[in-house]
Amino acid sequence: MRNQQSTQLLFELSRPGRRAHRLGRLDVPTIEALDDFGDELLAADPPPLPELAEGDVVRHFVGLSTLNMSVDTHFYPLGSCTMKYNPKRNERIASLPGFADVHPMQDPSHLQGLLELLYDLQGMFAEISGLPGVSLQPAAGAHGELTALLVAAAYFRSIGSDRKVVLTADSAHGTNPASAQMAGFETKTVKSNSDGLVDLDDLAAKLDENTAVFMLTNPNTLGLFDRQIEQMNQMVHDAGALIYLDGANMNAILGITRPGDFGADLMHYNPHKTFSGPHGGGGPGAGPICVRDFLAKFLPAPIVTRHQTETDDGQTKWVYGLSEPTADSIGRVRSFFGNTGVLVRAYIYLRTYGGDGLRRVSEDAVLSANYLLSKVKHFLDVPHGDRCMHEFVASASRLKKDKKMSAMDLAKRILDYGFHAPTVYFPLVVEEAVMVEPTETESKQTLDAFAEALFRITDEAGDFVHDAPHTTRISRPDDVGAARRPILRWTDSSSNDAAS
Amino acid sequence: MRNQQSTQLLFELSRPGRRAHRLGRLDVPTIEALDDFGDELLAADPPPLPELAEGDVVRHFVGLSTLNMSVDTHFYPLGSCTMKYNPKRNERIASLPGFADVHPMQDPSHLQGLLELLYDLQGMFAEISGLPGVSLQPAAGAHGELTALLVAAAYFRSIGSDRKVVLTADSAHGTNPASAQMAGFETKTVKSNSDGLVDLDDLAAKLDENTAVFMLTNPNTLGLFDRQIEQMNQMVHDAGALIYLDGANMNAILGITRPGDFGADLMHYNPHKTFSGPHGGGGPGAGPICVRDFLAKFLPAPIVTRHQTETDDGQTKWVYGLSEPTADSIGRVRSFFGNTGVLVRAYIYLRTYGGDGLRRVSEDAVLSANYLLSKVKHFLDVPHGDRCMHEFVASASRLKKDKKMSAMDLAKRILDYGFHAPTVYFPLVVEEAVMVEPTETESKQTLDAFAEALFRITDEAGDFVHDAPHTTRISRPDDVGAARRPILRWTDSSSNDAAS
Amino acid sequence: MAYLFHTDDDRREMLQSIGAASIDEIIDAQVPQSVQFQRQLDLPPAMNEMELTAELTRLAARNANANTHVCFLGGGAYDHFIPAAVDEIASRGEYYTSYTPYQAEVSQGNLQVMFEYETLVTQLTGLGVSNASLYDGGSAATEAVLMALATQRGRMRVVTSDVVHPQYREILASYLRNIDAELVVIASDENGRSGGLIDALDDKTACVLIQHPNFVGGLEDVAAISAAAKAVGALTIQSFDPLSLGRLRRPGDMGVDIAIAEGQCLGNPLAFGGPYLGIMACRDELVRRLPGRIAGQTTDRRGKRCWVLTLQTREQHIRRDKATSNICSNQTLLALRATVYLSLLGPHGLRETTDHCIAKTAYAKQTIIAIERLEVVSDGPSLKEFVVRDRAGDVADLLEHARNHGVLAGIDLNPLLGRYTEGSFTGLPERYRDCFLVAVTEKRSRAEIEQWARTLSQAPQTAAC
Amino acid sequence: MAYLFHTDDDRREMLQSIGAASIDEIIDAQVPQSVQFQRQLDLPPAMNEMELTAELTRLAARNANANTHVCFLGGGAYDHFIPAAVDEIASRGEYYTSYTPYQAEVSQGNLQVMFEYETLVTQLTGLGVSNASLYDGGSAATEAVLMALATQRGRMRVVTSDVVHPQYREILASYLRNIDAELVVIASDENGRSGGLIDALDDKTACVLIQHPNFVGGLEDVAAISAAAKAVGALTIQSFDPLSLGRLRRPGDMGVDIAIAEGQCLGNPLAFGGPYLGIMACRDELVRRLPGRIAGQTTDRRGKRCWVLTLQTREQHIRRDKATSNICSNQTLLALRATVYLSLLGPHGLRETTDHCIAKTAYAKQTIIAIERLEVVSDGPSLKEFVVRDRAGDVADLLEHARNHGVLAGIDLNPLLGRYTEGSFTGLPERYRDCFLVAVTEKRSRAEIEQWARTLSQAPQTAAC
Ligand SMILES: Cc1ncc(COP(=O)(O)O)c(C=O)c1O
Ligand SMILES: Cc1ncc(COP(=O)(O)O)c(C=O)c1O
Repeated sequence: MRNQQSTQLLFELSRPGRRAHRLGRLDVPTIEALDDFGDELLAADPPPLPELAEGDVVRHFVGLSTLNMSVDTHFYPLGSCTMKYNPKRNERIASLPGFADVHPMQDPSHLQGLLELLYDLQGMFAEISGLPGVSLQPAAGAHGELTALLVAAAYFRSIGSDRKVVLTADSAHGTNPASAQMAGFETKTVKSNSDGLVDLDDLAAKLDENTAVFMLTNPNTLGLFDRQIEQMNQMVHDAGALIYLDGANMNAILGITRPGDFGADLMHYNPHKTFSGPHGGGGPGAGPICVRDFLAKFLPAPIVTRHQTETDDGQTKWVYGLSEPTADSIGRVRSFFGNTGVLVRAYIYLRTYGGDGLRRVSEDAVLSANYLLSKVKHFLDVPHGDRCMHEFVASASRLKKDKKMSAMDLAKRILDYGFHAPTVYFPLVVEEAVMVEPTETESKQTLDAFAEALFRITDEAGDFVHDAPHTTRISRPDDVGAARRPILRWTDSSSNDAAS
Repeated sequence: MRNQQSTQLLFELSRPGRRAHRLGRLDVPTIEALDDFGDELLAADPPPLPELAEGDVVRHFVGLSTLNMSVDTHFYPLGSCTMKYNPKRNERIASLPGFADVHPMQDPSHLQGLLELLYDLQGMFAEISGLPGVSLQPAAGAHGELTALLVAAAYFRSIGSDRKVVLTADSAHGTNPASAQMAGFETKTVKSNSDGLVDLDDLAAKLDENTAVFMLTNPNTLGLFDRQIEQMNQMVHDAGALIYLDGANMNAILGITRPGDFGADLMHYNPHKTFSGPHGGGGPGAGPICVRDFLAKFLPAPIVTRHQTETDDGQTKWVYGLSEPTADSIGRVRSFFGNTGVLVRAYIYLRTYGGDGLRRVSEDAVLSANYLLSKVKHFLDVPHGDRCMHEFVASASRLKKDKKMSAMDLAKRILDYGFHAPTVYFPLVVEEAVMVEPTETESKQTLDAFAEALFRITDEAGDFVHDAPHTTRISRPDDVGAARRPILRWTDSSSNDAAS
Repeated sequence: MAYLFHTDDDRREMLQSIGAASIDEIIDAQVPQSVQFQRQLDLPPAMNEMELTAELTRLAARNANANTHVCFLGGGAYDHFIPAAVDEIASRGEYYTSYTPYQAEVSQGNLQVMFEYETLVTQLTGLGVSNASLYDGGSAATEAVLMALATQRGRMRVVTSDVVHPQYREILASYLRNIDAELVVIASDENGRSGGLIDALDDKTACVLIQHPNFVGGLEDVAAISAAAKAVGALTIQSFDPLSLGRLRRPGDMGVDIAIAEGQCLGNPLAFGGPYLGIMACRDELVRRLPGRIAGQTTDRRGKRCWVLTLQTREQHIRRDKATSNICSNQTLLALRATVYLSLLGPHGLRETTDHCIAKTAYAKQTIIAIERLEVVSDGPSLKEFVVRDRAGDVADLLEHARNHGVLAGIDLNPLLGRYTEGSFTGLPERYRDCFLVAVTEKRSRAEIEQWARTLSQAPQTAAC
Repeated sequence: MAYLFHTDDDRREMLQSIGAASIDEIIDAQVPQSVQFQRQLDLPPAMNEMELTAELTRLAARNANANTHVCFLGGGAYDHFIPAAVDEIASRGEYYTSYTPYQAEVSQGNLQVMFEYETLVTQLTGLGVSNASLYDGGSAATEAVLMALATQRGRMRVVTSDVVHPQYREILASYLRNIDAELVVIASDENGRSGGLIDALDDKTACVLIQHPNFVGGLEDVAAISAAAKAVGALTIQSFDPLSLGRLRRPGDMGVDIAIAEGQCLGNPLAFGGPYLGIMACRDELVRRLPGRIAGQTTDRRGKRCWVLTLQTREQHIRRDKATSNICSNQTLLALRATVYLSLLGPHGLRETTDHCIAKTAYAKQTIIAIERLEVVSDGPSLKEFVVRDRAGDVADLLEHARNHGVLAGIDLNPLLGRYTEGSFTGLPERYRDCFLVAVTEKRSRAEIEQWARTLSQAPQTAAC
């Protein structure tokens, strides 16, 4: 029943002269403005965009959407990504004109509602992290990492130090070393021990007077809370370095423990994960950062501020504003204020749960992960014990040896059962890693069905699974070919091999 | 890749204690209001509705939606239903609070924008039909038929006539005789001739002093404009009866010919068809009616009115209001004003095209139907010639004889090709009828692909087609069983045979 | 042009395939010149999306509404809260741009929703079977009466009361005018209750139509009325408020045979009166006379559970003039919204909603006790509606004052007094002169209720008390 | 509670399966007591959807916006019209609740859209390859510079001009501070053009970064600058306005190597600065240094055409500290919106849009010619932005007056004068003292432009001319 035309490209649907959006007649007197431009500025023809009717466009994109799995349609236990339910009220409220149609250069005097919201959000982020300095500017987690590292660099510069090394864990996300490099640091990797935690000996060996920042993910990407946290805290700070917390896994610890309390000096949140901002098919996210007091002056501007004034009738009220960069500020990391739309959604989410509720989010996320772990461990190895925080990492390496069934095969086959796949081959410290994060917004029925499906797959014939998925429109695309002979845009000729 | 849980019923997903919407704490002082009610009024428990989380609900209904074909996803040439593109601007604009959040009992003084719109819409409907009296009240086409027949009855009563018979065509939609019966009339059927038009001899035979109304569909349900219109007009009016036009096929004749000009005394529109109001999975529609001047006083109230006043600064302006029922009015046919939301969409549609554009709508609709007819006639019989208006009716009866391939089989098999089926077995005057209405909002590419698919099916093996569809989740449900042992609601036991 | 697809090249190629020189040639061959329209339709000129959006935004801005004003209007349509998930689901193209599930295989989404909707309605009402929707509450009331007349052949009397929604009675009068039936409207008692209609029942009575809570907010003794109706062999039809059922007994549990309701309150926008949702449920035995579509469960050729439209021999497309009703297009999208809404509420959310209506209504009554000009007419408890008398006899001015201060304070009952339609009494009794009807939903905050009371108390008085 | 699923029964059963007595037991086993948080988070109390909607509607109502006010603000973010189809498509859950297409088989929708987006960007820019999006225009400019530095090893100078967007330069300065590179900001000429930077080019120059049309609305001689850059072996980076390309020549056709843009104007809401869309395209040869995700075409195991993420060895999850950028989550949903928007416009809609901007901007300039207090600073033609000087030297008051009369009349340039970031000039030249920047999009009606002029002309003057 699939509409066959829906996988044609826009360019293939195009027909010269077909139109959708039009403006037509101008309502201002025509001034011969174009004449002033001079030929060297002007193109003879507009760009060769496709020509379509509105009905073409709508059917095309609606049709394409149905080729995606998504949280709204499927269980999506993609480890490290916290694919929780995206509340519909967030979408409705964030699209009110008073939020969605505000120009970034408007004057604060006429933005008091939005600025109050953002000010309060800064406060909530500080409270949840235990770190008082907040910048809402970064556009995603990785951008938050970079921003925080620029802050750390500015700090060390301010105290006359030229520490140049950032330590990252071998289980860390790729953005950690990449951000460090972009911020001008050298990176060194700290190993994990057999428990999946930071190898303290290795950490000790690599910490020295050149170490600027130790980037820690806690709970780490294995879903384990590093119980050596106090020792690490001591070691790193004794070495004069700072601790950065990659907050991608905050969904495990809301109200249970705070980064600022366990030693982090800087951190980022991923509101698109923890605070239910939708993932948008790859983004947008946001990457607000929190830092200790002494680092706050290095944050990028603007920050939302407030002061009290007296109204005409003698009452006091708060007036909200935007700060100018301080002399110490690192400057900007992006244009305008930040990913406001994502932040408004985070605010709505936080107001929906309140402080008590937020802890229950983490409790249920941890409960669901442990429950799934308790089922999965009966048929898949879980190398790091049978307790976890909000996610766990199983390994398909025995399955691979016994039945030639890899983590990739498992991932592809589970799609046939109507579930999105877990993250596979990450973190790198586990062979044939299968990283499962159920989140707190899935039912026990769903978790049971997923475990059951995984179990059944481990019982299926290796060859059959190796050819999976069997129920999707396409199966096992040729990645190697794609990279070797890249076709990165449509041209008349690229469409000739359109065998769909 | 289908989510298996999505076809479970809400009731099967339910889990005691699970919650979505909550209100929680009251913000008014608790008055022991419940105590006053008395036990005989109160139920011990609330109704046994299912208990679900918000995430359950969203995934359930999003998942179910993907089991539907729709205009947004598929070519939908369902004859007689005018499944044209539903403009997205209609949806956006109609949901502005100034339209969507207006209470029906509000005072006209604070509704001048909406009333202006509705007044202008009355005028546009009058202009398009050539009939000046307009009521926007009826909720759908059938409701419009009924309302107009009540108007006709009131008219005849007012002139002391007790004509009791309504004539309907044998090719007419089922709502025509059903409406006549509901309005208290007897019905008689007028035959079609071999050209698919009204058999004038039969009409003459059935017209008499007892005939109140002749209900005509023109273009008729075969997609043919009845070129005998002037004779019929003469005959019916000479007999002292009125002509009712079933306006379901107005998409063929906008700006080309007007019902009021070719003899109709009363008619309804189906704005959900002709004027792009979406069909909503079965509704809502609207059924505004237009009548000749002398019938206007019988229309239901309220009608939107206007009068001129002078403003403080000496300018004149229009003030809009709602009429009280006249003494002659038939009263109401529904509560409140009408299906305003649908009417607002029709207004937007009409403003989008303007008078010139509307004629082009019909021209393209007629062109597309004739084009498809020119292709289809090569492999399917089209009993009524090779010209049509906005739709045509082919017959699968030869195919049925030759290959045991019925209209139903064709319809089921075309689903596999990614197209919605045409209307089948209607109108009743064509054996194995296949009624195709492409509308003006489909591309030539789509029409070609559809014709090609139909052609291929006629070449396929009969048995294979008889088992179609093959690519849908379910195929050929047991209609007979459903009617014989009706299961009309879920109960614990009805779900036991849930073999999905 | 707007949504058209064909380019001039397309048109040329298509005409060629057809074998016609022009589109006019095709039309001329069918539509006699004599009836062809000779000028261009006189409509406002075409407008692009940008201009039209601006223009309609301007028109929309001129309408007071439940967003710009605090809304205390009811009378059959209510400003209840609509969760965002309802809008999001109902705005999916697969729902709103599809049509009646004529091809079950590609309509299982709509069909399953219809089946779920029907089940929810039976759970709400305590009756055995529901249809898939009718146009609205008002026409559903009439359809119920027609259904009762059809099942009770030989009985012609329809008994109702003067505190049943005036518009519902107007519709009934319009429809019944042309068929053999007698509409009897009995007077309610001074407390706005309809117990008196028991005395009007006889063996010619086909049915009684009552509303509970009724138009003026009164609570009827439904069980007693239905028992009396049953005793004379008549059917009982109740118009109910779906959101009252978090607390009130269900129609089916009180002996009602056919229950109808306006389903707007279940997640549907006010939209100046429509599209709304006609809910109808009945006892199992009456199903063959039920109007409208019904979805039922069955199995497909491989034995899979699935859903189809069923019992279609009741319907116009099969039975034509013998059908139970003429309805074809119905209100499916609104029924979808109601289904989503009820799924979100569940039993506990429904109970909370009813309770909040009750509590806030009680509070609203209390806030005006001290206002000398006003008097709460309704005695006894209220679900969410009650009547207030303006002792100054100046309801229109009072409400106008409120409107100008951001409050839609109530519905003026004066215009509804003493009306007749086609010979039947379709008005309200004289008792409600100088009164207005107030509705307080769960959505009204304490501050809004107090604003309402304050605004009413501050209205200038033109006439004397 | 809110979105949680587990009932107490669920929790009990799950704990049993786990073999733990309580959730605390599970947590205590992992998180040392000493770092556990001992109190409840001090956040505002939980609110239900109804209350929250009311509360946030209140906050939203306190913000002037392009709906309540007529908006003439630009400076990199513009109030262009967004067709309804864009919103409808982007609000489908399958798009906005999915994530990066790690599993290509269940992400073909997103992947095909990415491929289409990339193709549209190459069609717009005349360059060979586009990535799938970056955060925004500002950070994209810096990424382009980093990319140029990486491909031009040994060259450390980055040359730009003082009429490139001040914020873009601020970002550049922040990023470059910690790496070996020198940022040279040359002064524009009195007409606000950057031809002078040609003289600053040398064989240490890695790239030039220009903006055309530039921040003050000036039109640069891109071809001359890129030719000069090429002559010394430097790359040319142009920040362009996508909606200028209905008329202006494409970057790729003027010798530009890397083109970046803020894609907000392509169907994305203003949203107080984000989320926005960083567009980046480059010549084919530079693709291996391109930051961000790229979708490419391939075939599946049955030979069907399909799409995958490709050239991933550029990226952080493969290359870690050797990656071309650290970007992971990007702006896919905004790229989707841009794709839909451009599909709706097509070449002719794009040309119309540019032409309407040009014509309305010219008209706006004309409407203030007669206002003595004001002077149009920008000479020559304007695309959609120009600078106005307030001869009264009171820009802040003038704009405040307009704001209070429903018009967002322009951006005050005074605060942007003479700023430095990390030692680099990131401000505007002194020439723009007492000036404001005005943007006129196709969405501004004649009446609105006249309202703008009228409002400016009626502002009370505090200081003397
Ligand atoms: C552990 C970890 N760190 C950092 C990131 C980067 O966050 P973002 O994608 O928001 O840039 C991710 C996201 O995938 C992550 O999982
Ligand atoms: C010819 C014809 N007449 C009348 C109707 C009834 O219209 P509605 O479904 O709006 O009641 C239809 C609709 O299907 C129709 O096709």
